[in-house]
Order: sequence, then structure tokens, then C-alpha cells
Amino acid sequence: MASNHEYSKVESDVLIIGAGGAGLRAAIEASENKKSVVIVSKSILGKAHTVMAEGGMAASLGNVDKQDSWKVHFADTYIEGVYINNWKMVEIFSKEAADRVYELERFGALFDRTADGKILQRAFGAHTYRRLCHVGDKTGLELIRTLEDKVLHTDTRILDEVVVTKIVTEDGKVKGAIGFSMREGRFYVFQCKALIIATGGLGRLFKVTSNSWESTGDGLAIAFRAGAELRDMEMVQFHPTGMVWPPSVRGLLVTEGVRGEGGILLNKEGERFMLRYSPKKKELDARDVVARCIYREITEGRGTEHGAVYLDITHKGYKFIMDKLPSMYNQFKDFAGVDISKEKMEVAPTVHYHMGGIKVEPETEATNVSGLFAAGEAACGLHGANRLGGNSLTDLLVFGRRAGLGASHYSDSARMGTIDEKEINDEIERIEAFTSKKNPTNPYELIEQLRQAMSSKVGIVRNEKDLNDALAVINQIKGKLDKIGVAGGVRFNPGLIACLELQNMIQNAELLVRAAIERKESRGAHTRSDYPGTNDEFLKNIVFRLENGQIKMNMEPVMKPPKELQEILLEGEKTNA
Amino acid sequence: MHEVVLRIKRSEPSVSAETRFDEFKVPVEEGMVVLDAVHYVEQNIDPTLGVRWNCKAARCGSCAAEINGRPKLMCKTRVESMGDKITIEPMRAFPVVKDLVTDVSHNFEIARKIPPFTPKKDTPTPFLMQQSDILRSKEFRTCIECFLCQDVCHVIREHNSDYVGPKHVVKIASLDMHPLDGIDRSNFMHSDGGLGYCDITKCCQETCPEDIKITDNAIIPEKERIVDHVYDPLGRLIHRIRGSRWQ
Amino acid sequence: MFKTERKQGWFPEFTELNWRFWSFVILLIMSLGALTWFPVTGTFEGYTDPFYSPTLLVIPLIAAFRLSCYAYRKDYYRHVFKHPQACATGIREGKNGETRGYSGEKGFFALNNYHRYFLYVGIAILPFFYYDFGVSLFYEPGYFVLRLGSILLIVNALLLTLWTISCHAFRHVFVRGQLDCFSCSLGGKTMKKLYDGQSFLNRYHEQFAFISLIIVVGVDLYIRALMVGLPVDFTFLKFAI
Amino acid sequence: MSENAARYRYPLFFVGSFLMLIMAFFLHFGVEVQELYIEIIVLVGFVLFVMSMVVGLGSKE
Repeated sequence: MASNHEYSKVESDVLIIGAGGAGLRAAIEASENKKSVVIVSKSILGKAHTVMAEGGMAASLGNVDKQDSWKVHFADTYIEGVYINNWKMVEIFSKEAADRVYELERFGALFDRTADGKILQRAFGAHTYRRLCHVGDKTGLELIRTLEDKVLHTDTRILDEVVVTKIVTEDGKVKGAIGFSMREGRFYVFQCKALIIATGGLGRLFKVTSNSWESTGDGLAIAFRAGAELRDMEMVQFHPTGMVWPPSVRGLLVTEGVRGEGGILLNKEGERFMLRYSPKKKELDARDVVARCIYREITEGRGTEHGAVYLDITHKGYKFIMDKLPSMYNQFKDFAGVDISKEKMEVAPTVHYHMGGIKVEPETEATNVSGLFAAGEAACGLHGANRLGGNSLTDLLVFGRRAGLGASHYSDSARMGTIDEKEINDEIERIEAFTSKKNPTNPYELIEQLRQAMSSKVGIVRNEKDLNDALAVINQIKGKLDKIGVAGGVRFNPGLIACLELQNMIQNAELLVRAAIERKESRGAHTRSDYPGTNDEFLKNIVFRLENGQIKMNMEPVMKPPKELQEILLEGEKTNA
Repeated sequence: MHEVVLRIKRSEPSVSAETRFDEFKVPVEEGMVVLDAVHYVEQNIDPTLGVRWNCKAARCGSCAAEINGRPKLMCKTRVESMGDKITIEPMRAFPVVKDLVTDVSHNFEIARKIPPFTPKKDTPTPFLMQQSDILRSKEFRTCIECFLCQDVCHVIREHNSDYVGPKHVVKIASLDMHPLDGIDRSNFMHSDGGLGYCDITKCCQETCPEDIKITDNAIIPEKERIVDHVYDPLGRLIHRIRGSRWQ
Repeated sequence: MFKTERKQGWFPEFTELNWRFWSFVILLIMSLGALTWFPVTGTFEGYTDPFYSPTLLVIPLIAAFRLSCYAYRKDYYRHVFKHPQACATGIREGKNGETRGYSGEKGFFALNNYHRYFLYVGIAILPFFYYDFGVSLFYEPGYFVLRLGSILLIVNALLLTLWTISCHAFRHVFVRGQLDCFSCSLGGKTMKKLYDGQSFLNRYHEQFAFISLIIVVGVDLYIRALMVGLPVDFTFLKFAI
Repeated sequence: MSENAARYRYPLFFVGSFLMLIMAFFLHFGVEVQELYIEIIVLVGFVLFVMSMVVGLGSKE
């Protein structure tokens, strides 16, 4: 029976959800393999969260430190991930990173150059050698502009400002997805052979975050509801330095380059506390270490009255700052009225990256649901318990390309399924139900409660009691989910999108908190005050899976890397210790 | 804690041609930007208020609007700098989708027509370039595609012409001035690009939030490159003799 | 590319009733009249009037050089032709949605594209002003005399040079602005330094353009004031040689 | 000089030089006018002339 709702049907070999670095790179790869590609994103093309990346792209080109090689990059990444990353992904990543950077340059990106014309690479936290290819402090912007320009010149069909609410599967195989266009106010049904999730992280679950509006982890939630396995959900990276005052810019990232160029951290009494915590590496220690030290200074009352510590780079002088960190200077001048060449900055940890995500195969980025692929921050496995600065942008390209390749090969043999009308009808009615409720509760109130709870109870240092409180708040909000609603229609109605996002955020938050409770140890970004040490009994990944409505959780042991990679790790630990 | 009055233009052209100005009272905190005020309205008073934003750090260029008649980014304009009554309207050069949201998709159709970066045939890879050569193109690559310059350009705002707009001239200049770029886009600019319609009134350069010198460093050099090909017979003669001028 | 629903009312800028345009034309005619009716040919007490420096005939070329200069286009398009009245103004629509005719620089103003030829004339003119300055120093036989008028002449010469050198077309043609890769071409290093230097001047091209126009008219009026007998000259330095 | 004062740089310059020019016309054609009036008008024209320079360089309009 024809559905009584109007909708547009779009068919393609490969459907990609998310137009950040990973999604665009996958679209390029798929269209180069002669596949018809549709790319769908919540924000406009070219405005994904990737544009905010500042640090650079880590790759062992060895342009500056000749002795750098993929092996050292492998060891740095694996050790930083505290041994629970998928070693095959780390191997593929460190081997292919260099080709991806040179490929991006061939697409037209302009990196900073060394004196003899090669790509310049700079130092970054916890990298043994100088490895970050960068474009001033706007590397993410350059990456996404180059890929955007490349995609626009293929015949990929781009549908931006479209919210996907459901992935449709039939006996374990992907058939397509259902969503609606915010701009046209019209429902869309996508039928495809292969589907790639590249929707990025879930920083918006927390009140204080550097992530932008679209990072609510929608991709994780709709994939989970379609049966995909999610892994390492509890691993959330807190970047040590995020802006604090004024409240409107709380959580905005202060790039690691400030400390890289000599910025020092001071508490209220002006004491350089990092000398006490990590005398050798001081401010340039790994991100989770510095974040914990700042957190302790603030909670033990040595923080400023805005609840922060000072980051001081005035000793470098105005000219140096304007040369090396222009957008940091402008950011503090425009948003906080602070002149960082004369005054100290106030910084505090902020949620920055999500190491967890959809469990994928190392080579093809396929998930356990056939036809479903994932790449970028939405996927999981490369970074383990903590991510190296600069690894994320190269991760987007390496695994974006492999996801595009995997999806193309899969779609050769797959058959295009058809989504039946009843399923379309139910989904459209579910969405429209939000707009036709009598005196609905405002979704933003519940979102605010959730974010407040996550930031205060599931912060850098976690404990059993707080985590259970958070779980209670989540279940309480879950109870009120059916009462949320909003007036107005489907076209560009932020309230309606907030309702749909809340359902995904609650789903992700529950998995995150339950995984944090389960992992009774401290490892990488996940720190427990009641279990301070790391113990090898937890050398496992926590994996969630939805089986007929019930959330199943099991602890999968981590695969040991083969012998020759073991030696690389041992040698890496020596230099790192 | 004083309050500020937001006058926001509400309209949904595909539903009804009626447009109206709603007024909202918003309590002001220290360091509050206009986007915060709009968020306060959206979250507490009217969740159906259509507004587009993403990063809230002037990095993505989604929240372009006309605040008190001047095209600005909402996330970068301080509330206290705009007085007690702030009028917010959508960008006038583009069709309105709803309230403050405009349809900028046409810009991507134009972007498809711009000839992409094509290095010369025999360029050895990996590329070797000098830092001093990439600085010109690098300035243009800080463009966050907020389309404020397109909105303020009177040729697009008021007239009906086939001028691509300052934003795309900046994009073309960033490709043309790439040290290893092999093709010259000035004939595209002259025929399809409609650069003749630009009359150098520098409104775009004054409104760019990233301080790109759009007119001085992008539009005028592109115009001079068109003059090389079309309006300068003497130059073409010298080129034919010396052969090296356009390398 | 940007086809809006607005229709185009085709009436060229000149016939439209526009007091700014016609006052500009009247002023132009008056100043040309002044230049021709009581000329200051030759030197007056050693000063040569910049307008008459090589010959009066060069005035149209210099006027074209000024009018097609990128800095002035903004001024006369905005203030004289009201394209646009100001940035981000409302849309002035006629009865049935038509807006004023606009041909940009495709119609009459396509002549602006020949700016570089007028640039060549502008460069050729410069030495005369320095020569006039030299003449004004030694106009009294046997003496070196430095007067306020001479200083004005040299200031006028310097400002005209700065304006001509900082021109966008100068950057494109003489400092090889059209080169994509400086270090790939021979002599690229030095050319890049020249280019950067010129770009620095180019940033202030508008100020140079404005002040050089004012000074050249100022010197002309100064010399006429002397001719008419107003006691405005002043001698700083005078010694026999 | 505030930002919008720069808008008046051309009018100031035109009126200033116009006044001085008119006086030059009067003197050239021997129009009988009090010597004092000519002095004052030339002075006013000169002041406007200098003001246009100050305003014009004050800011980039």
C-alpha cells in the first residue's frame, strides 16, 4: 500500500553519512571505483567539525627527523593507547600515513615547507620525532577544503543538512536509511548496497566540550540500533587546555601548540605545578597526564575563582606569539578580551575526542552488520585508551579511503534491496509524532540535565558512586523521553532535531557510563579514583551489542601483536620511559 | 543584570509570504555573543526558531546574518557592542529557507564549475615548493565560506548578473597562485566568471571576518590576468616574442 | 550564475538624474577652464606648475590614469554613480521588481581595463617633476635658494612616485605579480623581495592616491596665489655658489 | 577623526579648492572686490583644503 506520506527516494551503490574528512575521503575513493555515491550530512558541506582541527597530521615522512619510520610511529601510537588498540589498524595506519599526506598534497593542499621545499613537520606531545605536517594552525580547514573541492568535481550527489534517523536492515544486511532534509522539510528514503558511517565524535554529551553542534554521536546510536557492535565507549579524551571564561566560550580549545611553543602552567599561587607532577616532560607530557594534574590542582582548591589554572606565554613576547600562534591570539582577543602577550590565559580540561565507537575490521572497515562500514572518529580501534595529538586527521584519510574501498568491493557483489512502505511509514510517523504532542516538555531541558550530569559525574577522574548517580539520571531522563515534543513543522526546526538527538545522546551516554563502571581500573583517558592502577586483567575491550532490544556486554580480550612488532614495542618503551 | 531586546525576522517563504519581527527579552551575561542570545531564545522561549550554527568559535562560518543591518558572524559579535536593541535578519543575497537560515547551496553549484587544481604534467612528486611562494595562496585558504562577502557584494545583492561572487574569485585566486598550478583560469573568469561586473567597491574586503584582502590580493590580480589575455595586445605581442612571460 | 528573480531596468548611469554626477562634471569643466583661460606656462619665479609640466596636452592621459586607478574606482562608483550607495544597503526596487541598470565594467567602464597603458604614461611623466624641483633651486643665477615652493614641488614629486609605484597594475606588470612561482623562475629571489616591498606599498595605495591628488592641486593653487601676489612664499636657505 | 568623517574628504577638497579657484578668477579678471574679502575666502578655502587632507588620511573609508 502506498504510504500516505510524501517522501523522495534516492538510490546509490554507496551511501555515506557524515561529510567530515573521513566521509569525503571515502566518497572520493568510492567514486574513483566507478560507484554511484550519495553523501549525506547534518551540517552544510565543508563545515564539519574537522575544520576546527589545528595541530596537524602525524605521518612518518622523516622530512625533518630522518631517522623517523613507520615503526616508531607504530610504537608511539600503540604505547599511548595503553595496549588496547587494534594492533593491525595501528600497523596499517602508520604504514599508509605518509602516502595519504602526499596524496592530499597532490589533491592541492598547501602544507608549510622546510627550507629545502619539503613538507615541514613539527613536534607534538608524546611523539618521539617531529611528525606533524601542518598548515599554520588551520590544518583541518585545509584538509576539508581540499577534499570538498575534489568531491565537488566527481558526480557524487551531495545532500547536506539532512538528518538520518534510522538504518534499515534485513536479516543482517544493510538495505538503506531513512531521514529528512532540514532545508526542504521533506522526508528522504535512501536505498543502497553499502553504507559508511563517518559522523564523528560525541563531545556534545558533555557540558564543557570543544566539539561543535553536530557531534552528538548520532552515527553510533543509529548503527547500534541496526545491530552494530560498539567498543571502548568509556574512552573519552579530555584535552588539558580549554578556555574557561567568559561562560559563552567555555570549553573552546586552546591548541597544544601553546605549550609546544613554551607556555607554562601555573596555579593560583603562581607555582609551576607540572614540575612537581612530571619533572622530565613538564607541560609536554601526554594529554591525559596533564589533564589529570590540572584537574587535581583545581579540585584541591589551588585553581582560580573561575575554576581554572593559568597558562602563561607572555615571556615569549608579542612578535613570537603573532608569528607562531596568530589564531590563539585573535581567539582570546575576540572572545575573552584577553591579550595573551601581556596577560595569563585561564584554562581547564575540556572533552575533546572519543576513542571509542563502532568496532570495525582493520583492512576493510566493515562492521559485524554486512554492508555497514565506519571510518574516522565514529570508528574504533586505532587509538585504544588515549589518542596521540595529530593522529586523528591522518586517521580520517587512511581509514576514510579504506572504508570507501571496502564499501566499493562489497557493493560489487551485493544486491540492491528495497525498503517496504510499512517501515517507511512507521519511521515518518515516529518523527512527526514529536510535532503533534499536547503541552510537550522542552527537549533542551532534558539535554541540559544530561550534559550537566555527564560533565560533573563522568569527568576526568571517575568513581563508582558518581557513575551510578549518572546512570540514575540517565534512566530518569529515559523515562521522560516519550513526553518530549516541539511545535512547528519539519523544516529547519531545531527543537525537532533536539528531540531526535536526545534519543541518540541518551543511548550513547548509557553505554559510556556502563562501560566506565565495568572497567574497574585506570587506563589512558579513563581514570578511576577507586581503582588508581592499571591491571592486566583488564587488557580487554568492552563491547556492546543490541540483541532483540536487550543491551549485551562482553569483554573481548585484546589480540596480541605478532613477534616482530613486539620487538618494536619493547624498543619503543625503552626510549619512551 | 540588564536585558537586551532581540528583534528577529521570522519568515518561512515556502509556507506563507508573511514576514514579521518577533521581539524577545534576553538577560545578558558577561562576554555574551549574539549567538548565545539567540540560543537562549531557542532553548527557553521558542524552540522552532530556525538558526544555523555549528562551532561557535568563528571557525565554520555557519552563523552568518545581518545584525543591525551589517552582515556579521553571530558567534563573533559581542552583545554589548550592539546596543540594547539588536535586529537580526537573514542574509539578503540568498533565498530564505526559514527565519535566519538562508539557502547557500547555489554556491556549491558554482564551485563545481571552477577548474580544479591541475599540476603541470611532469611535476615530480612529492612536490617541492618554497615557503615564500605559498604565502599568497595561503592567505586565501583561511576562508571559512561564511558567504558574508557574497551577501554584501552589491552586484549579487541587487542585480541580476552572471558574476560568480568574491568568495569564488578568492577560491580561483588560491588555485591560480598555487606555485605548481599548471592551468590559467582567467578565461574562465572572463567568460563564465563575469568578473567584469565587479567594480572594485571593496565592500567584500571590509566585511571579511578572516581579514582576507579579497579585493587587493585576489580580485584585482585576477582582473589583471584577464587584461593579460584580453585587453593588452602589446603584452601579448611581447609574450609571443619572449615566450616566457606566462610560463 | 546568480540569476535572481529581479528584473533589470536598463537605463545607463549617465542619463539618470544624479546631482552628484552632474556636480562632478561641472567642477571638472570649471577646473579645465581655469587651466586653459589663465595658464601658468613656463616658470614663475622658478616654479613650474605640475599641470603644465611637460605640456597641458598630457592632462587627459593623466586624468585617465587617475580615473582608472583601482583606488579611485571605489570612490566614484560609490559617491558619484551610487553603485552601491553604501555596503549592505537595502535593495532599491522599481515598480515591478526591477532594479537600476548596471553594466559594471563591461560597458563604458571597460576602458578601466587599459589602466596599465595609462600607467606607462604616468611613469614617463615622473622625471619632469624632479627636473622642475631642480630648476626651482637654481632659478636665481649664481645662487642656491631653498624656498617653501621648492619643498612643495619635491613633496609633490615624491608622492606622485609613491602613488605610481604602489599601483596594482605596476605590481602585476613590473614586479611580475602574474608569476605563480617566484623561486622557479630565474632571479626569483630578488624579484620576490621587490614584490613583497611593492605589496607593502600597495597596501597604502589608497592613501597615496588621495594625498597625491590633493598635493598636486595644492601646488597649482600655491603657484597661482604667488602669481596673484599673495605673500605665501618663504625662503629657508640661500647662499651663493 | 571618527570613521564616518572620512566620507567628507572629497566634498571638503572640492569646496576648498573651488573657493580658492573662484578668488583666482576674480583677481585675474579684475573684478572689483574688497581686498579683505578675497583674503578671507582664500583662507576659508585653504582651511577646508587642509581639513580634507587630515580627514582623508585619518582613516580608510
